[in-house]
Amino acid sequence: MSEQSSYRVISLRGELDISRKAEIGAALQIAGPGPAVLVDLSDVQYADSTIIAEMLRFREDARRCGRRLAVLIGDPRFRRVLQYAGLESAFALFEDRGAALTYLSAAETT
Amino acid sequence: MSEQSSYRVISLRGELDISRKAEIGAALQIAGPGPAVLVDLSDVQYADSTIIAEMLRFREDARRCGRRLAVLIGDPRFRRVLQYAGLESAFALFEDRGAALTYLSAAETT
Amino acid sequence: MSDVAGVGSELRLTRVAHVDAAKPLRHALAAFMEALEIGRELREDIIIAVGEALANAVEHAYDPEHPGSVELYARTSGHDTLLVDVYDRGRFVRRDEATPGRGLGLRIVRAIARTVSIDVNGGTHVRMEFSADRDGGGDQSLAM
Amino acid sequence: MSDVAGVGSELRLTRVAHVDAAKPLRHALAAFMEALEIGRELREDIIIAVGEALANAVEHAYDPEHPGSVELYARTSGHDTLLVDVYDRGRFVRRDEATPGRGLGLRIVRAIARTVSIDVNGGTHVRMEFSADRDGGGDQSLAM
Ligand SMILES: Nc1ncnc2c1ncn2[C@@H]1O[C@H](COP(=O)(O)OP(=O)(O)O)[C@@H](O)[C@H]1O
Ligand SMILES: Nc1ncnc2c1ncn2[C@@H]1O[C@H](COP(=O)(O)OP(=O)(O)O)[C@@H](O)[C@H]1O
Repeated sequence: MSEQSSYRVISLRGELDISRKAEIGAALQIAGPGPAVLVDLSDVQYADSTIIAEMLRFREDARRCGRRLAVLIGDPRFRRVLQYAGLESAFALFEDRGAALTYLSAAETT
Repeated sequence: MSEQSSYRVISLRGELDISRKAEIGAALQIAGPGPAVLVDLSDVQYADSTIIAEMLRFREDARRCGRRLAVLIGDPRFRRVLQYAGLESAFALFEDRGAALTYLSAAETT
Repeated sequence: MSDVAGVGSELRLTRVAHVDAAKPLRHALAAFMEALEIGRELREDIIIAVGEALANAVEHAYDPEHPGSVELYARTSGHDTLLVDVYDRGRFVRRDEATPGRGLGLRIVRAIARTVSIDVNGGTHVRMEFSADRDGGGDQSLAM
Repeated sequence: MSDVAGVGSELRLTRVAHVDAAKPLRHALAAFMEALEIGRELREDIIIAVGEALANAVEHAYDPEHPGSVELYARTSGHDTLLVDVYDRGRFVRRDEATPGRGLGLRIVRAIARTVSIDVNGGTHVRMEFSADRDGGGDQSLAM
Protein backbone atom coordinates (compact mmCIF):
# COMPACT_ATOMS: atom_id res chain seq x y z
CA MET A 1 0.00 0.00 0.00
CA SER A 2 1.53 3.29 -1.06
CA GLU A 3 0.69 6.54 0.72
CA GLN A 4 2.18 8.35 -2.26
CA SER A 5 -0.08 6.87 -4.86
CA SER A 6 -1.67 9.33 -7.23
CA TYR A 7 -5.37 9.78 -7.58
CA ARG A 8 -7.66 12.09 -9.44
CA VAL A 9 -9.96 14.48 -7.58
CA ILE A 10 -13.23 15.82 -8.93
CA SER A 11 -14.67 18.48 -6.65
CA LEU A 12 -18.24 19.66 -6.80
CA ARG A 13 -19.64 22.40 -4.59
CA GLY A 14 -22.88 24.01 -3.51
CA GLU A 15 -26.34 22.78 -4.39
CA LEU A 16 -26.20 20.09 -7.03
CA ASP A 17 -29.58 20.28 -8.63
CA ILE A 18 -31.17 19.83 -12.01
CA SER A 19 -30.01 23.29 -13.15
CA ARG A 20 -26.41 22.03 -12.93
CA LYS A 21 -26.94 18.71 -14.68
CA ALA A 22 -24.88 19.57 -17.78
CA GLU A 23 -21.99 21.01 -15.78
CA ILE A 24 -21.93 18.02 -13.44
CA GLY A 25 -22.25 15.53 -16.27
CA ALA A 26 -19.23 17.18 -17.89
CA ALA A 27 -17.21 17.12 -14.67
CA LEU A 28 -17.93 13.43 -14.08
CA GLN A 29 -16.06 12.11 -17.13
CA ILE A 30 -13.49 9.37 -17.26
CA ALA A 31 -11.33 8.83 -20.34
CA GLY A 32 -9.92 5.34 -19.79
CA PRO A 33 -7.60 3.51 -17.41
CA GLY A 34 -5.75 5.61 -14.85
CA PRO A 35 -5.54 6.37 -11.16
CA ALA A 36 -8.34 5.94 -8.66
CA VAL A 37 -10.88 8.74 -8.40
CA LEU A 38 -12.05 10.78 -5.43
CA VAL A 39 -15.30 12.67 -5.92
CA ASP A 40 -15.12 15.41 -3.32
CA LEU A 41 -18.59 16.48 -2.21
CA SER A 42 -17.42 17.83 1.13
CA ASP A 43 -18.84 21.25 0.30
CA VAL A 44 -22.16 20.04 -1.11
CA GLN A 45 -25.35 20.94 0.77
CA TYR A 46 -27.91 19.43 -1.53
CA ALA A 47 -27.96 16.86 -4.29
CA ASP A 48 -31.06 15.81 -6.17
CA SER A 49 -31.72 12.55 -7.99
CA THR A 50 -30.55 13.97 -11.29
CA ILE A 51 -27.10 14.20 -9.77
CA ILE A 52 -27.32 10.77 -8.17
CA ALA A 53 -28.16 9.38 -11.61
CA GLU A 54 -25.02 11.08 -12.99
CA MET A 55 -23.00 9.60 -10.17
CA LEU A 56 -24.35 6.10 -10.90
CA ARG A 57 -23.44 6.49 -14.55
CA PHE A 58 -19.97 7.69 -13.53
CA ARG A 59 -19.59 4.73 -11.18
CA GLU A 60 -20.21 2.39 -14.14
CA ASP A 61 -17.71 4.30 -16.29
CA ALA A 62 -15.07 4.05 -13.55
CA ARG A 63 -15.75 0.36 -13.04
CA ARG A 64 -15.41 -0.26 -16.77
CA CYS A 65 -12.04 1.50 -16.72
CA GLY A 66 -10.92 -0.46 -13.67
CA ARG A 67 -10.59 2.68 -11.54
CA ARG A 68 -11.62 2.63 -7.93
CA LEU A 69 -14.01 5.37 -6.80
CA ALA A 70 -14.46 6.98 -3.38
CA VAL A 71 -16.90 9.74 -2.48
CA LEU A 72 -16.02 12.23 0.22
CA ILE A 73 -19.04 13.82 1.89
CA GLY A 74 -19.33 16.67 4.36
CA ASP A 75 -23.04 16.71 4.99
CA PRO A 76 -25.14 13.79 6.24
CA ARG A 77 -27.88 14.68 3.75
CA PHE A 78 -26.03 12.99 0.90
CA ARG A 79 -25.98 9.69 2.76
CA ARG A 80 -29.66 10.07 3.63
CA VAL A 81 -30.76 10.80 0.08
CA LEU A 82 -28.95 7.66 -1.09
CA GLN A 83 -30.75 5.68 1.61
CA TYR A 84 -34.11 7.07 0.55
CA ALA A 85 -33.31 6.06 -3.02
CA GLY A 86 -32.41 2.55 -1.85
CA LEU A 87 -28.78 3.10 -2.84
CA GLU A 88 -27.05 3.12 0.54
CA SER A 89 -24.36 0.74 -0.69
CA ALA A 90 -23.91 2.14 -4.17
CA PHE A 91 -20.84 4.23 -3.32
CA ALA A 92 -17.87 4.00 -1.02
CA LEU A 93 -18.72 7.04 1.13
CA PHE A 94 -16.27 8.71 3.50
CA GLU A 95 -16.59 11.63 5.89
CA ASP A 96 -12.84 11.63 6.34
CA ARG A 97 -10.43 12.44 3.53
CA GLY A 98 -7.63 10.33 4.96
CA ALA A 99 -9.88 7.28 5.14
CA ALA A 100 -11.00 7.86 1.54
CA LEU A 101 -7.39 8.07 0.33
CA THR A 102 -6.40 4.96 2.26
CA TYR A 103 -9.28 3.17 0.57
CA LEU A 104 -8.19 4.40 -2.86
CA SER A 105 -4.52 3.51 -2.42
CA ALA A 106 -5.37 0.12 -0.95
CA ALA A 107 -7.19 -0.57 -4.17
CA GLU A 108 -3.99 -0.46 -6.14
CA THR A 109 -2.48 -3.37 -4.30
CA THR A 110 -5.46 -5.65 -4.77
CA MET B 1 -1.72 63.70 13.84
CA SER B 2 -0.41 60.44 15.21
CA GLU B 3 -0.79 57.17 13.32
CA GLN B 4 0.02 55.39 16.57
CA SER B 5 -2.79 56.90 18.59
CA SER B 6 -4.84 54.43 20.59
CA TYR B 7 -8.53 53.95 20.17
CA ARG B 8 -11.13 51.60 21.51
CA VAL B 9 -12.97 49.21 19.22
CA ILE B 10 -16.45 47.86 19.84
CA SER B 11 -17.35 45.17 17.30
CA LEU B 12 -20.88 43.96 16.70
CA ARG B 13 -21.73 41.22 14.25
CA GLY B 14 -24.67 39.59 12.52
CA GLU B 15 -28.24 40.81 12.64
CA LEU B 16 -28.69 43.50 15.25
CA ASP B 17 -32.34 43.29 16.09
CA ILE B 18 -34.61 43.73 19.06
CA SER B 19 -33.69 40.28 20.41
CA ARG B 20 -30.14 41.56 20.97
CA LYS B 21 -31.06 44.88 22.56
CA ALA B 22 -29.70 44.04 26.02
CA GLU B 23 -26.43 42.61 24.69
CA ILE B 24 -25.89 45.60 22.41
CA GLY B 25 -26.83 48.10 25.08
CA ALA B 26 -24.21 46.47 27.32
CA ALA B 27 -21.56 46.55 24.60
CA LEU B 28 -22.16 50.22 23.87
CA GLN B 29 -20.99 51.56 27.23
CA ILE B 30 -18.52 54.32 27.90
CA ALA B 31 -17.07 54.87 31.37
CA GLY B 32 -15.59 58.35 31.13
CA PRO B 33 -12.83 60.23 29.29
CA GLY B 34 -10.48 58.11 27.19
CA PRO B 35 -9.48 57.37 23.63
CA ALA B 36 -11.68 57.76 20.58
CA VAL B 37 -14.09 54.95 19.80
CA LEU B 38 -14.58 52.90 16.66
CA VAL B 39 -17.86 51.00 16.46
CA ASP B 40 -17.10 48.26 13.96
CA LEU B 41 -20.27 47.16 12.15
CA SER B 42 -18.39 45.81 9.13
CA ASP B 43 -19.94 42.37 9.65
CA VAL B 44 -23.48 43.58 10.31
CA GLN B 45 -26.20 42.65 7.81
CA TYR B 46 -29.21 44.13 9.51
CA ALA B 47 -29.86 46.72 12.19
CA ASP B 48 -33.28 47.76 13.36
CA SER B 49 -34.35 51.02 14.99
CA THR B 50 -33.90 49.58 18.48
CA ILE B 51 -30.19 49.39 17.72
CA ILE B 52 -30.10 52.82 16.11
CA ALA B 53 -31.66 54.19 19.29
CA GLU B 54 -28.87 52.52 21.30
CA MET B 55 -26.30 54.02 18.94
CA LEU B 56 -27.82 57.50 19.36
CA ARG B 57 -27.69 57.12 23.14
CA PHE B 58 -24.08 55.95 22.87
CA ARG B 59 -23.21 58.92 20.66
CA GLU B 60 -24.46 61.26 23.42
CA ASP B 61 -22.47 59.36 26.05
CA ALA B 62 -19.31 59.61 23.93
CA ARG B 63 -19.88 63.30 23.27
CA ARG B 64 -20.34 63.95 26.99
CA CYS B 65 -17.02 62.19 27.65
CA GLY B 66 -15.28 64.17 24.91
CA ARG B 67 -14.51 61.01 22.91
CA ARG B 68 -14.76 61.03 19.17
CA LEU B 69 -16.84 58.29 17.57
CA ALA B 70 -16.54 56.69 14.14
CA VAL B 71 -18.71 53.92 12.75
CA LEU B 72 -17.26 51.41 10.30
CA ILE B 73 -19.85 49.81 8.04
CA GLY B 74 -19.59 46.97 5.55
CA ASP B 75 -23.09 46.91 4.17
CA PRO B 76 -24.88 49.82 2.50
CA ARG B 77 -28.09 48.90 4.37
CA PHE B 78 -26.90 50.61 7.53
CA ARG B 79 -26.48 53.91 5.71
CA ARG B 80 -29.90 53.50 4.09
CA VAL B 81 -31.72 52.76 7.33
CA LEU B 82 -30.23 55.92 8.84
CA GLN B 83 -31.41 57.87 5.81
CA TYR B 84 -34.92 56.47 6.14
CA ALA B 85 -34.90 57.49 9.80
CA GLY B 86 -33.81 61.03 8.84
CA LEU B 87 -30.46 60.50 10.57
CA GLU B 88 -28.05 60.48 7.64
CA SER B 89 -25.67 62.87 9.40
CA ALA B 90 -25.98 61.46 12.91
CA PHE B 91 -22.78 59.40 12.71
CA ALA B 92 -19.36 59.64 11.10
CA LEU B 93 -19.74 56.59 8.82
CA PHE B 94 -16.83 54.94 7.03
CA GLU B 95 -16.62 52.01 4.65
CA ASP B 96 -12.84 52.05 5.00
CA ARG B 97 -11.10 51.24 8.27
CA GLY B 98 -8.05 53.37 7.44
CA ALA B 99 -10.24 56.40 6.79
CA ALA B 100 -12.10 55.82 10.06
CA LEU B 101 -8.83 55.65 12.01
CA THR B 102 -7.48 58.75 10.32
CA TYR B 103 -10.67 60.54 11.35
CA LEU B 104 -10.34 59.32 14.94
CA SER B 105 -6.65 60.21 15.30
CA ALA B 106 -7.15 63.60 13.62
CA ALA B 107 -9.61 64.33 16.40
CA GLU B 108 -6.89 64.23 19.01
CA THR B 109 -4.99 67.12 17.46
CA THR B 110 -7.98 69.44 17.35
CA MET C 1 -41.57 40.32 -10.58
CA SER C 2 -42.05 38.03 -13.51
CA ASP C 3 -45.50 37.73 -15.03
CA VAL C 4 -46.19 34.36 -13.56
CA ALA C 5 -44.44 34.94 -10.29
CA GLY C 6 -47.09 37.52 -9.47
CA VAL C 7 -50.03 35.18 -9.68
CA GLY C 8 -51.38 34.42 -6.25
CA SER C 9 -48.06 34.08 -4.44
CA GLU C 10 -48.38 34.51 -0.71
CA LEU C 11 -46.72 33.87 2.60
CA ARG C 12 -48.59 33.65 5.88
CA LEU C 13 -46.87 32.90 9.17
CA THR C 14 -47.95 33.10 12.79
CA ARG C 15 -45.60 33.00 15.76
CA VAL C 16 -45.69 33.67 19.45
CA ALA C 17 -44.51 37.29 19.84
CA HIS C 18 -41.21 36.53 21.54
CA VAL C 19 -38.33 38.83 20.66
CA ASP C 20 -36.60 36.00 18.85
CA ALA C 21 -39.53 35.48 16.47
CA ALA C 22 -38.70 38.54 14.35
CA LYS C 23 -35.56 37.11 12.76
CA PRO C 24 -36.99 33.87 11.30
CA LEU C 25 -40.02 35.81 10.04
CA ARG C 26 -37.71 38.28 8.29
CA HIS C 27 -35.73 35.41 6.79
CA ALA C 28 -38.87 33.65 5.54
CA LEU C 29 -40.05 36.89 3.91
CA ALA C 30 -36.63 37.48 2.36
CA ALA C 31 -36.54 34.02 0.77
CA PHE C 32 -40.15 34.42 -0.39
CA MET C 33 -39.25 37.69 -2.12
CA GLU C 34 -36.14 36.16 -3.65
CA ALA C 35 -38.31 33.40 -5.15
CA LEU C 36 -40.51 36.18 -6.56
CA GLU C 37 -37.42 37.67 -8.22
CA ILE C 38 -37.79 40.98 -6.45
CA GLY C 39 -34.46 42.81 -6.78
CA ARG C 40 -31.97 42.71 -3.95
CA GLU C 41 -32.01 46.34 -2.81
CA LEU C 42 -35.80 46.39 -2.90
CA ARG C 43 -35.91 43.17 -0.87
CA GLU C 44 -33.51 44.60 1.67
CA ASP C 45 -35.59 47.75 2.07
CA ILE C 46 -38.80 45.77 2.45
CA ILE C 47 -37.11 43.64 5.11
CA ILE C 48 -36.02 46.81 6.92
CA ALA C 49 -39.60 48.15 6.94
CA VAL C 50 -41.33 44.90 7.83
CA GLY C 51 -38.61 44.24 10.42
CA GLU C 52 -39.65 47.45 12.19
CA ALA C 53 -43.30 46.41 12.29
CA LEU C 54 -42.32 42.97 13.61
CA ALA C 55 -40.01 44.50 16.22
CA ASN C 56 -42.88 46.70 17.42
CA ALA C 57 -45.21 43.73 17.77
CA VAL C 58 -42.71 41.71 19.79
CA GLU C 59 -41.59 44.73 21.85
CA HIS C 60 -44.74 46.69 22.56
CA ALA C 61 -47.91 44.70 21.98
CA TYR C 62 -47.97 42.34 24.95
CA ASP C 63 -46.98 41.89 28.52
CA PRO C 64 -43.70 39.96 27.97
CA GLU C 65 -44.86 37.35 30.48
CA HIS C 66 -47.96 36.65 28.42
CA PRO C 67 -47.13 37.17 24.78
CA GLY C 68 -49.84 36.61 22.20
CA SER C 69 -49.32 36.06 18.50
CA VAL C 70 -47.65 38.02 15.74
CA GLU C 71 -48.72 37.33 12.20
CA LEU C 72 -47.01 38.12 8.94
CA TYR C 73 -48.97 38.05 5.72
CA ALA C 74 -47.30 38.94 2.43
CA ARG C 75 -48.75 38.60 -1.04
CA THR C 76 -48.30 39.95 -4.48
CA SER C 77 -50.91 42.29 -5.91
CA GLY C 78 -50.79 42.85 -9.65
CA HIS C 79 -47.34 42.66 -11.18
CA ASP C 80 -45.48 45.34 -9.28
CA THR C 81 -46.87 45.47 -5.77
CA LEU C 82 -46.19 43.51 -2.64
CA LEU C 83 -48.65 43.91 0.23
CA VAL C 84 -47.43 43.02 3.69
CA ASP C 85 -49.53 42.97 6.86
CA VAL C 86 -48.14 42.61 10.34
CA TYR C 87 -50.76 41.95 12.99
CA ASP C 88 -50.79 41.41 16.66
CA ARG C 89 -53.71 41.12 19.05
CA GLY C 90 -52.17 43.19 21.80
CA ARG C 91 -52.66 46.78 22.89
CA PHE C 92 -51.28 49.73 20.95
CA VAL C 93 -49.24 51.86 23.34
CA ARG C 94 -49.74 55.60 22.77
CA ARG C 95 -46.60 57.43 23.64
CA ASP C 96 -45.14 60.90 23.52
CA GLU C 97 -43.67 61.11 20.01
CA ALA C 98 -40.97 63.39 21.36
CA THR C 99 -39.20 60.71 23.46
CA PRO C 100 -35.64 60.62 22.09
CA GLY C 101 -34.86 57.48 20.14
CA ARG C 102 -38.55 56.64 19.99
CA GLY C 103 -40.72 56.86 16.92
CA LEU C 104 -37.88 55.85 14.59
CA GLY C 105 -39.50 52.57 13.61
CA LEU C 106 -42.65 53.91 12.02
CA ARG C 107 -40.69 56.75 10.41
CA ILE C 108 -38.52 54.14 8.67
CA VAL C 109 -41.58 52.18 7.59
CA ARG C 110 -43.14 55.32 6.08
CA ALA C 111 -39.92 56.19 4.25
CA ILE C 112 -39.82 52.81 2.51
CA ALA C 113 -43.42 51.76 1.89
CA ARG C 114 -45.53 53.34 -0.83
CA THR C 115 -48.44 53.46 1.59
CA VAL C 116 -48.77 52.51 5.24
CA SER C 117 -51.94 52.18 7.24
CA ILE C 118 -52.20 51.36 10.89
CA ASP C 119 -55.33 50.08 12.54
CA VAL C 120 -55.21 49.79 16.32
CA ASN C 121 -58.56 48.17 17.03
CA GLY C 122 -58.17 44.84 18.81
CA GLY C 123 -54.41 44.84 18.38
CA THR C 124 -52.12 46.58 15.96
CA HIS C 125 -52.46 45.93 12.26
CA VAL C 126 -49.86 47.56 10.06
CA ARG C 127 -50.50 47.27 6.34
CA MET C 128 -47.65 48.19 4.04
CA GLU C 129 -47.74 48.43 0.28
CA PHE C 130 -44.43 48.23 -1.53
CA SER C 131 -43.40 48.79 -5.11
CA ALA C 132 -41.77 45.51 -6.01
CA ASP C 133 -40.75 45.46 -9.63
CA ARG C 134 -39.00 42.33 -10.65
CA ASP C 135 -35.32 41.98 -11.15
CA GLY C 136 -33.61 41.98 -14.50
CA GLY C 137 -34.82 41.02 -17.94
CA GLY C 138 -38.14 40.33 -19.54
CA ASP C 139 -37.86 36.74 -20.74
CA GLN C 140 -39.71 35.16 -17.86
CA SER C 141 -43.23 35.61 -19.13
CA LEU C 142 -45.39 32.56 -19.54
CA ALA C 143 -46.01 31.16 -22.97
CA MET C 144 -49.69 30.45 -22.58
CA MET D 1 -44.28 23.11 15.44
CA SER D 2 -45.37 25.45 18.18
CA ASP D 3 -49.06 25.69 18.94
CA VAL D 4 -49.47 29.06 17.37
CA ALA D 5 -47.07 28.49 14.51
CA GLY D 6 -49.45 25.89 13.18
CA VAL D 7 -52.39 28.20 12.81
CA GLY D 8 -52.99 28.97 9.18
CA SER D 9 -49.38 29.32 8.10
CA GLU D 10 -48.89 28.89 4.39
CA LEU D 11 -46.58 29.56 1.49
CA ARG D 12 -47.71 29.76 -2.10
CA LEU D 13 -45.34 30.53 -4.95
CA THR D 14 -45.62 30.32 -8.71
CA ARG D 15 -42.69 30.46 -11.10
CA VAL D 16 -41.99 29.78 -14.73
CA ALA D 17 -40.73 26.19 -14.86
CA HIS D 18 -37.14 26.98 -15.83
CA VAL D 19 -34.50 24.68 -14.35
CA ASP D 20 -33.21 27.54 -12.24
CA ALA D 21 -36.60 28.03 -10.53
CA ALA D 22 -36.22 24.98 -8.28
CA LYS D 23 -33.50 26.42 -6.07
CA PRO D 24 -35.22 29.64 -4.94
CA LEU D 25 -38.44 27.68 -4.34
CA ARG D 26 -36.53 25.24 -2.15
CA HIS D 27 -34.95 28.11 -0.27
CA ALA D 28 -38.29 29.84 0.30
CA LEU D 29 -39.76 26.60 1.64
CA ALA D 30 -36.74 26.03 3.88
CA ALA D 31 -37.02 29.50 5.44
CA PHE D 32 -40.79 29.06 5.82
CA MET D 33 -40.25 25.80 7.69
CA GLU D 34 -37.56 27.35 9.84
CA ALA D 35 -40.01 30.09 10.85
CA LEU D 36 -42.43 27.30 11.78
CA GLU D 37 -39.74 25.84 14.04
CA ILE D 38 -39.70 22.52 12.26
CA GLY D 39 -36.51 20.72 13.29
CA ARG D 40 -33.46 20.82 11.05
CA GLU D 41 -33.25 17.21 9.91
CA LEU D 42 -36.97 17.13 9.20
CA ARG D 43 -36.67 20.36 7.19
CA GLU D 44 -33.77 18.94 5.23
CA ASP D 45 -35.69 15.77 4.40
CA ILE D 46 -38.77 17.72 3.34
CA ILE D 47 -36.58 19.87 1.10
CA ILE D 48 -35.10 16.72 -0.44
CA ALA D 49 -38.58 15.35 -1.22
CA VAL D 50 -40.10 18.61 -2.46
CA GLY D 51 -36.91 19.27 -4.41
CA GLU D 52 -37.51 16.05 -6.36
CA ALA D 53 -41.06 17.06 -7.23
CA LEU D 54 -39.86 20.51 -8.31
CA ALA D 55 -37.04 19.01 -10.36
CA ASN D 56 -39.56 16.79 -12.16
CA ALA D 57 -41.79 19.75 -12.98
CA VAL D 58 -38.94 21.79 -14.44
CA GLU D 59 -37.38 18.79 -16.22
CA HIS D 60 -40.29 16.80 -17.58
CA ALA D 61 -43.54 18.75 -17.68
CA TYR D 62 -42.98 21.11 -20.59
CA ASP D 63 -41.27 21.58 -23.87
CA PRO D 64 -38.21 23.55 -22.64
CA GLU D 65 -38.83 26.14 -25.35
CA HIS D 66 -42.31 26.83 -23.98
CA PRO D 67 -42.25 26.29 -20.23
CA GLY D 68 -45.45 26.82 -18.30
CA SER D 69 -45.72 27.37 -14.57
CA VAL D 70 -44.66 25.41 -11.54
CA GLU D 71 -46.48 26.08 -8.31
CA LEU D 72 -45.49 25.32 -4.76
CA TYR D 73 -48.09 25.36 -2.02
CA ALA D 74 -47.15 24.47 1.55
CA ARG D 75 -49.30 24.79 4.63
CA THR D 76 -49.58 23.45 8.10
CA SER D 77 -52.41 21.10 8.95
CA GLY D 78 -53.08 20.53 12.61
CA HIS D 79 -50.05 20.77 14.82
CA ASP D 80 -47.78 18.12 13.40
CA THR D 81 -48.42 17.96 9.67
CA LEU D 82 -47.09 19.92 6.73
CA LEU D 83 -48.87 19.50 3.41
CA VAL D 84 -46.97 20.41 0.28
CA ASP D 85 -48.33 20.44 -3.25
CA VAL D 86 -46.24 20.82 -6.36
CA TYR D 87 -48.24 21.45 -9.50
CA ASP D 88 -47.50 22.00 -13.10
CA ARG D 89 -49.85 22.27 -16.04
CA GLY D 90 -47.75 20.24 -18.41
CA ARG D 91 -47.96 16.65 -19.58
CA PHE D 92 -46.99 13.69 -17.39
CA VAL D 93 -44.47 11.60 -19.32
CA ARG D 94 -45.04 7.86 -18.88
CA ARG D 95 -41.74 6.09 -19.06
CA ASP D 96 -40.33 2.61 -18.68
CA GLU D 97 -39.62 2.42 -14.94
CA ALA D 98 -36.67 0.15 -15.72
CA THR D 99 -34.56 2.88 -17.35
CA PRO D 100 -31.37 2.96 -15.25
CA GLY D 101 -31.06 6.09 -13.14
CA ARG D 102 -34.71 6.89 -13.76
CA GLY D 103 -37.48 6.65 -11.21
CA LEU D 104 -35.22 7.68 -8.34
CA GLY D 105 -37.04 10.94 -7.73
CA LEU D 106 -40.45 9.57 -6.83
CA ARG D 107 -38.84 6.75 -4.85
CA ILE D 108 -37.10 9.37 -2.69
CA VAL D 109 -40.36 11.31 -2.28
CA ARG D 110 -42.15 8.15 -1.13
CA ALA D 111 -39.40 7.30 1.34
CA ILE D 112 -39.70 10.69 3.04
CA ALA D 113 -43.35 11.70 2.89
CA ARG D 114 -45.98 10.08 5.11
CA THR D 115 -48.30 9.97 2.13
CA VAL D 116 -47.86 10.91 -1.52
CA SER D 117 -50.55 11.21 -4.13
CA ILE D 118 -50.01 12.04 -7.77
CA ASP D 119 -52.74 13.30 -10.04
CA VAL D 120 -51.82 13.59 -13.71
CA ASN D 121 -54.97 15.19 -15.11
CA GLY D 122 -54.22 18.51 -16.76
CA GLY D 123 -50.64 18.54 -15.55
CA THR D 124 -48.92 16.81 -12.69
CA HIS D 125 -50.04 17.47 -9.15
CA VAL D 126 -47.95 15.86 -6.45
CA ARG D 127 -49.38 16.14 -2.95
CA MET D 128 -47.06 15.23 -0.10
CA GLU D 129 -47.95 14.99 3.56
CA PHE D 130 -45.10 15.21 6.03
CA SER D 131 -44.84 14.66 9.76
CA ALA D 132 -43.47 17.94 10.98
CA ASP D 133 -43.23 18.05 14.72
CA ARG D 134 -41.71 21.18 16.07
CA ASP D 135 -38.23 21.52 17.35
CA GLY D 136 -37.30 21.48 21.01
CA GLY D 137 -39.25 22.47 24.08
CA GLY D 138 -42.86 23.18 24.91
CA ASP D 139 -42.86 26.78 26.12
CA GLN D 140 -44.03 28.35 22.90
CA SER D 141 -47.75 27.85 23.39
CA LEU D 142 -49.98 30.89 23.29
CA ALA D 143 -51.38 32.31 26.46
CA MET D 144 -54.87 33.00 25.20
N1 LIG E 1 -47.47 46.63 17.60
C1 LIG E 1 -47.54 47.61 18.55
N2 LIG E 1 -48.16 47.38 19.73
C2 LIG E 1 -48.19 48.33 20.69
N3 LIG E 1 -47.68 49.57 20.53
C3 LIG E 1 -47.07 49.86 19.37
C4 LIG E 1 -46.96 48.92 18.33
N4 LIG E 1 -46.30 49.48 17.30
C5 LIG E 1 -46.00 50.72 17.69
N5 LIG E 1 -46.46 50.98 18.94
C6 LIG E 1 -46.36 52.24 19.70
O1 LIG E 1 -45.95 53.25 18.81
C7 LIG E 1 -44.72 53.82 19.24
C8 LIG E 1 -43.90 54.25 18.05
O2 LIG E 1 -43.42 53.10 17.36
P1 LIG E 1 -42.13 53.21 16.49
O3 LIG E 1 -42.25 54.38 15.59
O4 LIG E 1 -41.90 51.93 15.82
O5 LIG E 1 -40.95 53.55 17.49
P2 LIG E 1 -40.31 52.74 18.69
O6 LIG E 1 -40.67 51.29 18.56
O7 LIG E 1 -38.87 53.00 18.53
O8 LIG E 1 -40.87 53.38 19.89
C9 LIG E 1 -44.08 52.79 20.10
O9 LIG E 1 -43.17 53.34 21.02
C10 LIG E 1 -45.30 52.17 20.79
O10 LIG E 1 -45.71 52.97 21.85
N1 LIG F 1 -44.01 16.81 -13.32
C1 LIG F 1 -43.87 15.84 -14.25
N2 LIG F 1 -44.22 16.08 -15.53
C2 LIG F 1 -44.07 15.11 -16.47
N3 LIG F 1 -43.59 13.88 -16.23
C3 LIG F 1 -43.22 13.60 -14.96
C4 LIG F 1 -43.34 14.54 -13.91
N4 LIG F 1 -42.91 13.96 -12.77
C5 LIG F 1 -42.52 12.72 -13.09
N5 LIG F 1 -42.71 12.48 -14.42
C6 LIG F 1 -42.43 11.23 -15.12
O1 LIG F 1 -42.23 10.21 -14.16
C7 LIG F 1 -40.92 9.65 -14.33
C8 LIG F 1 -40.36 9.23 -13.01
O2 LIG F 1 -40.05 10.38 -12.24
P1 LIG F 1 -38.97 10.29 -11.10
O3 LIG F 1 -39.27 9.12 -10.25
O4 LIG F 1 -38.90 11.57 -10.40
O5 LIG F 1 -37.60 9.98 -11.82
P2 LIG F 1 -36.73 10.78 -12.87
O6 LIG F 1 -37.13 12.23 -12.84
O7 LIG F 1 -35.34 10.53 -12.42
O8 LIG F 1 -37.01 10.13 -14.19
C9 LIG F 1 -40.11 10.71 -15.04
O9 LIG F 1 -39.04 10.17 -15.75
C10 LIG F 1 -41.17 11.31 -15.95
O10 LIG F 1 -41.36 10.51 -17.10
